[in-house]
Amino acid sequence: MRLVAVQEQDFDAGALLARLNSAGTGGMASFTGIVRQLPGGGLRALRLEHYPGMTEKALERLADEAEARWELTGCVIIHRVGRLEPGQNIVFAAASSAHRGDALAATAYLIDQLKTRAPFWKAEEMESGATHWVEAREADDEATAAWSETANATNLPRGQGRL
Amino acid sequence: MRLVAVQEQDFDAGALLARLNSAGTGGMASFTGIVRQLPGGGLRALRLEHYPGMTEKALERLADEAEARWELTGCVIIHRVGRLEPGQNIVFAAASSAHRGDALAATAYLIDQLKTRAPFWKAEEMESGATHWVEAREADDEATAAWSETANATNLPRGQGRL
Amino acid sequence: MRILYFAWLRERIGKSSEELEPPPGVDTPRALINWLRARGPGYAEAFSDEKPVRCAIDQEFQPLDAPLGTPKEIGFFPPVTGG
Amino acid sequence: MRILYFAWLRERIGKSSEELEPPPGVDTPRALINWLRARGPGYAEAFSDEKPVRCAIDQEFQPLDAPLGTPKEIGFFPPVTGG
Repeated sequence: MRLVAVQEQDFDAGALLARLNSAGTGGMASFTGIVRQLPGGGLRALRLEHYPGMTEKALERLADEAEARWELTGCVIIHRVGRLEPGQNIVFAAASSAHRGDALAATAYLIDQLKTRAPFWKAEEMESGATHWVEAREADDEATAAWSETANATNLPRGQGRL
Repeated sequence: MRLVAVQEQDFDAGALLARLNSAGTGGMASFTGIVRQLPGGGLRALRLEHYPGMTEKALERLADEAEARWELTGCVIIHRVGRLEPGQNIVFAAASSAHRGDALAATAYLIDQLKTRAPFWKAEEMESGATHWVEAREADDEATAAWSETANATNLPRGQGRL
Repeated sequence: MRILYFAWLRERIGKSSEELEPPPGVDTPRALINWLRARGPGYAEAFSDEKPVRCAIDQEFQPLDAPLGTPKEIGFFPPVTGG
Repeated sequence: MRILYFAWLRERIGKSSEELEPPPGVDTPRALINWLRARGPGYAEAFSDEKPVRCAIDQEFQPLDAPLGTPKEIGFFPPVTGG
């Protein structure tokens, strides 16, 4: 079971997990990313832009890689675009497997890789009316790179805990 | 936000994730364990027994440990007991955090520790009418132990990928 | 003290719990197992091999050679298989 | 070829895509940037610093010094910030 989508509308994590389960499995791991208010407040919304066509290809490739690396029965990546307010869903990544470690590792892989290898850009729309583009985080590049250090392994990279 | 429960009734993963989100967070990771059919088939149901009182204490302690080890905004552990057929939910573990790595690592920790540190026992009820108790898996002990090797770290242990 | 049995220990012994007062000298879970074993064939069968037997004293996992103390309850069971 | 601009590159250039035929000799994305920079103040501002500029040739990420070839499309954008 494979489901990859870029969409404006919200997703239903429970329904997506139910679809993964219906493919027959032992366990499902998921990660849901949510628009976070800034530490000092003042964020009205994020605006998410992407490269149509390339994005879908990039996400399908991440799903291919996860399926090659772990024994999965299913794999889901949903990324929203458009205007999203604090508390709203941005991204959902999930994987199912007979082995819980595979499901958890594949989910962590999908979200780490997506951060640096899928063409999305976020702008912050502030309550003040100002808008600025979010800068890429070095920690995200490091999280992506940590997986290549274990290129032929199925382990979770060390250092995951704080990225 | 903390929710720990041992119950016969099913849980709703989507509703649980919505409750975690309402506590305010950047991301939520979850693991859902499902009754798996045996490789050769023939499983009619699992019967799950537990040690009332001790189980709840053990699960609360795991939640305490996860909250001490990672920066979490919420933590959920739900474990079902009673008679569960293949495809039905057994267990749900989830954690939310401003940091995706924390949410993912805490979720992996909860499910790994729960396997060996919470007093649940599974019996397999076969279509033939026979019933046998499931034996503990060495891999589960290793997964639990792998976390103590990184006792003061917040990393995911190596080897997670195949356990 | 209240003694609880789970999973196949419960099935072999034929009850899930009972109130018993073991004699002085029964000062570890292992000694308690030895004393229980003499109470009947169900007990003897349940405890014929101690290797797969685990215990909890007042709802905390303990090794079979831990000091028994004067607990309110002690549980005997096989290795756990939840999740 | 079709050239696409995203995020603040799109905003500074004032369009999201255009069809252009760069002259022979423009054989890398970096050379294309140099050629685009001369097309007007919006381009000059967007490409004033190449360091934060990334590109994709026919929807595959490529370094700025990759051979350009004869792609159907090339996209310019800042480092990605999805997830």
